Amino acid sequence: MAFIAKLGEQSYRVEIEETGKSVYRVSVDGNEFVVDGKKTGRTNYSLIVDNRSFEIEVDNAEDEYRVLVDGRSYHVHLVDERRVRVGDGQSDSQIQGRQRVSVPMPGKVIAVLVAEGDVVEKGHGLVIVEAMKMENEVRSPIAATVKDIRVKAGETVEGGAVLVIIE
Amino acid sequence: MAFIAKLGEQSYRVEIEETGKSVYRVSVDGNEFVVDGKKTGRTNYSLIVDNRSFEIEVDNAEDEYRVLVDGRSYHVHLVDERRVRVGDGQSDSQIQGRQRVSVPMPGKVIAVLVAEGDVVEKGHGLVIVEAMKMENEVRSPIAATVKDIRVKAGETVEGGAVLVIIE
Amino acid sequence: MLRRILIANRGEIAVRITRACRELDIETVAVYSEADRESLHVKYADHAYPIGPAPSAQSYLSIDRIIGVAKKSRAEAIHPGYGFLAENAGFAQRCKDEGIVFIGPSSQVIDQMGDKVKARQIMKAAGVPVVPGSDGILNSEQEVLQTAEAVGYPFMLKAVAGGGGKGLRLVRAQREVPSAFRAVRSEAASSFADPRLYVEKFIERPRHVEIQILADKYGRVIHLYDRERSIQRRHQKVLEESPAPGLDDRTRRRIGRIAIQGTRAVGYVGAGTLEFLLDQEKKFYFLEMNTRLQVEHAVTERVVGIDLVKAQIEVAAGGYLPWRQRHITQTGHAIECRIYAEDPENDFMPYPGRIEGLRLPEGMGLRNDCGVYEGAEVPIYYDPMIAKLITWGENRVEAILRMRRALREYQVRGIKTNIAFNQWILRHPRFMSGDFSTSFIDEEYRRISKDEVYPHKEIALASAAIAALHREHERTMGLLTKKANEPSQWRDQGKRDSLRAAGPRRGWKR
Amino acid sequence: MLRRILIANRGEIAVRITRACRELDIETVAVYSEADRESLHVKYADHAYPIGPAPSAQSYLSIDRIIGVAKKSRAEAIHPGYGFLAENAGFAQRCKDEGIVFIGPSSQVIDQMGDKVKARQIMKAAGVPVVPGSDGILNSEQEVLQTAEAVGYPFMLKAVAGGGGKGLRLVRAQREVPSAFRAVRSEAASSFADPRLYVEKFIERPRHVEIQILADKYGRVIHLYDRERSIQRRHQKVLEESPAPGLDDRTRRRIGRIAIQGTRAVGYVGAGTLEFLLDQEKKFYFLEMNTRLQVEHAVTERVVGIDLVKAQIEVAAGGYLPWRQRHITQTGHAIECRIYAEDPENDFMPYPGRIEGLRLPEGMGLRNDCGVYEGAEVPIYYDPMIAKLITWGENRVEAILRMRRALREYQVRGIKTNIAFNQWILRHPRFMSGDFSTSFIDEEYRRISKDEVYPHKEIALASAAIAALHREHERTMGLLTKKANEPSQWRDQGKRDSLRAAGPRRGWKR
Repeated sequence: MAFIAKLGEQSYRVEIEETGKSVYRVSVDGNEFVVDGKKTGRTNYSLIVDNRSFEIEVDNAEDEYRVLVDGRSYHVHLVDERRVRVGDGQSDSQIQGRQRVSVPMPGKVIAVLVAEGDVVEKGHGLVIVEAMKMENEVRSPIAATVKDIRVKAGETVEGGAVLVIIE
Repeated sequence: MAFIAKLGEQSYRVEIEETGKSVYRVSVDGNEFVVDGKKTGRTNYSLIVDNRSFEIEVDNAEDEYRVLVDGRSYHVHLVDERRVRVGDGQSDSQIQGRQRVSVPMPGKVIAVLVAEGDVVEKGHGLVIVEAMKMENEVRSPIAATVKDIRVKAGETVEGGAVLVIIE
Repeated sequence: MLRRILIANRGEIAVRITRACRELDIETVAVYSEADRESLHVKYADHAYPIGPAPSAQSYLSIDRIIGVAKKSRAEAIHPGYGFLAENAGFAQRCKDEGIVFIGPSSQVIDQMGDKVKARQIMKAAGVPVVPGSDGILNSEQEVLQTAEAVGYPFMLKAVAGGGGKGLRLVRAQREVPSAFRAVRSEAASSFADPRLYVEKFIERPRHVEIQILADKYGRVIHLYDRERSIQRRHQKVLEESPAPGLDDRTRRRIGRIAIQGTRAVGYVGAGTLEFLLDQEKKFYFLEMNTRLQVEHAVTERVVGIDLVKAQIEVAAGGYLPWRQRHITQTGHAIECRIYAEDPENDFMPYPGRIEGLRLPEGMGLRNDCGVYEGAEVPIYYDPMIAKLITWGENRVEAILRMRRALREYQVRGIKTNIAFNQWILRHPRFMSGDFSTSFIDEEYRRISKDEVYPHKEIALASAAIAALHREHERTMGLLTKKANEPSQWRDQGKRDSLRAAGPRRGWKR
Repeated sequence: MLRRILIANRGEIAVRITRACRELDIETVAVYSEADRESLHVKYADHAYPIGPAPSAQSYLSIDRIIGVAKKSRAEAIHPGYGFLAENAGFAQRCKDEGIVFIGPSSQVIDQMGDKVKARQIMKAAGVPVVPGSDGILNSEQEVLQTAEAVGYPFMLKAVAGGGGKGLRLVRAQREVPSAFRAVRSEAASSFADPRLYVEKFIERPRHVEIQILADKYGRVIHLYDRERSIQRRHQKVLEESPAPGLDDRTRRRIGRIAIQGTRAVGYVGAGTLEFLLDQEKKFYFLEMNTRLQVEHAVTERVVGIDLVKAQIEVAAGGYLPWRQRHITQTGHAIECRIYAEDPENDFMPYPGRIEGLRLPEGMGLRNDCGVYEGAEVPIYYDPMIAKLITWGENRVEAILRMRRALREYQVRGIKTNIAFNQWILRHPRFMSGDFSTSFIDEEYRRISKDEVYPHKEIALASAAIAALHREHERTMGLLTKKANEPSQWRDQGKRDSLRAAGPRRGWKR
């Protein structure tokens, strides 16, 4: 089977074939190696590659795989090559559009740091919310214009409530 | 719902009704109490009864429940009362018949302690098998007569191999 | 001895107190808010009582409800843990009035030490050095300016009732006084309903050292040596150790003696902590006294070998402290890392949710004080600290290397944590050499780089592909075996569904 | 320092050594038999090599294969753990010949101490008291009878190569000599291929005390005090502690000094243990020396604060021992319980199988050395010990109460264990008071009563009914939601199936 994988900014072609009981021949962009990969838990694997031993956790949702190797997290997007060929390359497009910025937990708005119409960079602070005993700065996920501010300082917000809309 | 439960030598009639979200009215032989019983894992429950807190593990296979309460194991046989009424009371009968005595792991027979035709009590030693670095005495599960001895001292046996047949 | 204790707290500290009680054959009474019915501290306790809705103000902070449960459950004593009502003088007084033993000092002492200005005055009178500053309360900009003349710039303008990094401003020059005065005064009024202010000299790059105290009702006071908790982020503590790397032995002995002096002056009973700032000339200044167990008490327990919770209980029950100062020695070195449900890649935003997987590290020299379990929900209402990990070593280097090893074994899935951030601290050369101050993280930490470094790129890609293959294979197998064993499959599936239904399932993509 | 070490072992001890190496920044090489591909020690190691079929003789005992892997993996040293090749002089010699560091003493020392008669002679010559008995090997019934005259009845007739409770008989009177001679001689010949015998006086109700030794290559020898492991069952150790309750301080110091004397006489290098019998008059007699790490080394580590595995590695690498005897003190008390996969209700029969659920106890004063994980298979081929639990307390009582608390938290599902049996020991008044000998279990233990005592009968019945209700409910729900989300359900189901397919699923009904 062949997959197109995305890790960070880079894309890779990953071919895999089970050649024996949980033994795999894997090739990454043509670079071939053999993996002895045992499933040792619901999301846990023991991999031995060239006698190097790795304990891996793989969480999976849809085409996204979060792989934990040696304390480091690898976020891999993996799709069947056949699916890519018929066109599946639009997944990144939404991130540029209109976005609702929210917080997952209820809290109290301490300060609003922007005004409607402001142009903000990616990572620019929008609102400070106190929740779980801490003050948290909610930042802009993208470079955008502030379209609508839905809260003001002193207000209490529910978990998931929209704070700001940016575009 | 009503069950007939067996615990040890004793039988009980257990009635149960869910009166709220994971709150149950339970009656054991007419003795009623309310259980706040949350499922907190695949086999783990948190029970609060009259403000007493219990952490419980329940393993279940068929009608058998192995309940762990405060480090102590309770083996409960539980059947729907309706099923009992149509007759389900023969489960104990087999244990008196012909039995094959075996060990679960491979090992080496150190000694055979009985001869064919011997009459043995429940718990009487039959064979000594060395396995997992230890000598283990295999005892008779019932009072019976030794019908057939399938191994002899010095022999190596596979896991699950029949050692003795008693009746 | 006490036979039944109510624990007016939740999370890891409630579990930790339950364990101590169990080892003393004392029954425990847990209280829980609606958000905590399935929390670990409820499962571990002998008795459990609901005390109201999820917000703390209506549950863990509700004095009436907690006293009500204490009476109903016939608990003879209440252990407040830390946070919530632990430093609430009114609660301590109420316990006393109701004939319930409060495991902590008297309400008078809590009151005095809670008022930063009064605490300064008492300590100063007892010969404990305090940070130079105002002798009393300052009521106007004018008074602040006058005090500033004597103390010198820069200084800190602070609210008397302040705490947790709130109600204070650094003032570097005279022209900053008016705006700072207005800001702190209004913060103090709105956050603490107490507009009183005072001034303290600003110590440059200080280290934060504290002394653990134990005192019984009969006048015996001992100290259990020092801890350092200079590694903090926005006044949130991250990592603590004992002994304090910032102290030499002479200063260590002096600060211990002086802490006992201060404790006696207050008439303290129980376990408490005196916090000091240590400046770059190794001069130390009293900062405040915490009249309760600290989060980081475990590092002291490990190096001196005394169970502080048991000591608290014994003192509260009227027992004599069995130790004299000469019995107390520090052996080796202990470090504590706090494990927070938070996202270090997103400005340390709290990250509540369901813990899908949990594996604690084990082996020599480790202690896990963990308040959650696999399948537990980290509620959105409370502190995001879910666990503490303490390592011990023959010396500081071994304790650090052991902590690194342990953090490598630590796995929390379903939520994000600061485990990698802790590793970053432990690998930092300045931390290794002990050369740091409270501003260490601000100075050194740039957000954990998103320039992705992928030392095991091939392994990760292969793992994802194997998992994908498994998924594919299982889907096929499932469809094939479907008919054969339908009921039992559905049974197991249903079990899992109901488990998930108990709380919102949180994906890792946010 | 060494950069890569091969660990020629499995289970908890292999994991424990891996952790020590990781804290020293040394890479580890695991070896595994076909039954151990998915074992914890393989997952934790940096490198892993298969060494053959499941039976030990073809894998963990195969010197050629292990040396082969060491060379292939470019390991500079081999740690043998305990058991398997740990006391195999031929293996130690082979390592030396191949230029690989063997982490343990020289083959000569292993050889000498493995021969019980030679060991007795060396120790006797060094002024170490040995159990009165024959001076050399006895070749006939006649010689046994003559020695018996001198030693007196009762005595033990033992095989020179004996061990593990095999090849020995108690002889109470002269008329028992002929049959005992025949029996031991034939056992010795068949089990050890070495028919040589010797005689030792039988000590009535002895206690079993041992001294931990550390020695470097430069003549420094220190002892790390004593352990007691009198609690044993059919020569299988169950529970160990340090300090030994059977020793008073005077005897403790004397036995320590004498152990160092013995160690020097042998020219020992590394970590080793001298075992002694203590009679009821507190006289002690050398029994044997174990030229390796003991299972129970962790109790010593806890009370003296030294990592013995790291010390072994440093000595093997040619390092100097950094401690002098006066630096070594015992602080508090440590107890170890071994957790076996066995069925105490069925004569302690080993109970291999899949571990369906595992929860380790946590909190202050605990150490888990665990060789398995949830989902792991306990293979049928090896020792049934799956984990060790060590508790520490300020004193023996605290250590015992903490162990009781910890065992209450310990949960292993899918297989049976001796956890309840350990609780029985810890609750026994004779154990509590320290009044016991090696025959404690034989004297006191009647199989854990099957007369069912059900303190929480109602709770258990209610739990079973709730579980049954859940099952019923889920079956219904499953059928209803079936159509809606078929693929994802089958996917998860398949995952679980494939997990189970990896090994035979063992029900708890046997």
